[in-house]
Amino acid sequence: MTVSVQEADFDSGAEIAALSAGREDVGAVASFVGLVRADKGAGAGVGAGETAVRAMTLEHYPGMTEKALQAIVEEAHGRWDFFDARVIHRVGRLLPGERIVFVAVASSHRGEAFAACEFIMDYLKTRAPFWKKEETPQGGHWVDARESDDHAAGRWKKE
Amino acid sequence: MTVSVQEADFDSGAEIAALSAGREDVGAVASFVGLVRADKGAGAGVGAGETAVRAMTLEHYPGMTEKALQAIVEEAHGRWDFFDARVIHRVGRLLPGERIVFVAVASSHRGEAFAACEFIMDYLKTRAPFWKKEETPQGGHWVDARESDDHAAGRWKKE
Amino acid sequence: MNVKVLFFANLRETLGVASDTVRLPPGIDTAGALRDMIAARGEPWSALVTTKNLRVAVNQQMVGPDAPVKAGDEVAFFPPVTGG
Amino acid sequence: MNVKVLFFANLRETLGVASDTVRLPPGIDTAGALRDMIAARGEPWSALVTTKNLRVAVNQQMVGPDAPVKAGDEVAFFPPVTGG
Repeated sequence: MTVSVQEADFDSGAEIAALSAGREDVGAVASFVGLVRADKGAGAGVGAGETAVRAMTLEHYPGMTEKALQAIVEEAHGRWDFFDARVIHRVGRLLPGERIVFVAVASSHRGEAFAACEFIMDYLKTRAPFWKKEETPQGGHWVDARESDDHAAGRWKKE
Repeated sequence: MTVSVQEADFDSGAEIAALSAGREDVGAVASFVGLVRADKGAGAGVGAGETAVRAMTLEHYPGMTEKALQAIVEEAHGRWDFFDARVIHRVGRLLPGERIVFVAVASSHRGEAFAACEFIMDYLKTRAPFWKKEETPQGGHWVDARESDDHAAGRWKKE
Repeated sequence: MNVKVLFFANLRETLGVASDTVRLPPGIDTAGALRDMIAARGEPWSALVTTKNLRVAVNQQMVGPDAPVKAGDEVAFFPPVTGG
Repeated sequence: MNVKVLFFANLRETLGVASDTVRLPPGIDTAGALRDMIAARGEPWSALVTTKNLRVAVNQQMVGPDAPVKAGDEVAFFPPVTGG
């Protein structure tokens, strides 16, 4: 259950392999890589896809970020039976096509691995203190939180 | 939309990276790696987890396998908006801890990537002509299809 | 008037053959009828009707027992799949 | 009797400071009361009440405006998060 907040890029294949290295009980590793999209721009009054993103800077709340990510992983672990999970989130300035975030979950069966991986991503989007500032030809602007992210996290709420 | 059936191992990180290489519109790559579990043995009269699997041999139906995998990917593509998908399934003799299957889906947003990736895995389990024979201390036996796999595939049925 | 018949996994082992060429007599025009005809040869071929949840593919497409079968087709019988 | 107050993202830019040390007067004992007290300084601090969906964390835990705040706490105000 390791979380990292770092400027450096990561190696998805090495991270996935590490979750089952030396083990014979892992049957499933579900993982996710999030990347910077050039067409993501949606500043005030500009429709999605209309603004080309030239770069993005990720700010975070050092100290709280790591705690929040660890809490999200622990919450997932309380809901699903899995062996191990890995979360990496980059900060600093990133260009379109660059990796931002990595989440992977290793378990016996695929159902738990997929569910926990998607849960961690959904909660990370709404609970981990990261903020994105996009650079576009029109200038820099902070990315607004997406209602669909709140919706995605909300669907995991227990009745 | 490439599918491969091969004896050789694969490089998960390289496959994931290839799905977004040179692109600036991919925001999400969801992927899955399935591995041989040593505790998977469940021969006739033997409870799950009681039999240690020493190796596994994957048989398939050459020709039909590739068509079935391609059809599953196309069906996923008809349901969700994604850019590209990659499926690799190994055949032949594999040891515990070795990779068996890889599925990855690249899209703009994570919801589509996760759903299509899990759909492809669920359908692959019930529709692609692969059969596993396990070697245990008690001898070799063919793995029975799991009811939970039928159930997992069934939940994608449209009303 | 022949069809190529394939067997996989434990069915292949039980029958002792991976493939066979079968002459289609008049009236045998579905996958189910072909299966019953081969099973009627007796042991070990009766495994075709005693195997639980036997699957059939005609020309590499999974089909039901009512699917039509004609000369030149490739018909495969196998147990439920267990890949992934 | 002090709390450390942090600001992030566009709120930090609007205020022109990333952190501040604030003396807690008697009666100011919740995150919401602290926010209102700082906002009452006038421009640009009023952004603390005009920013849509402002979030607050006390000692690095996201909380609601009724959460207690006491001397020695670290209180952070920020807009909705947009990571991942």
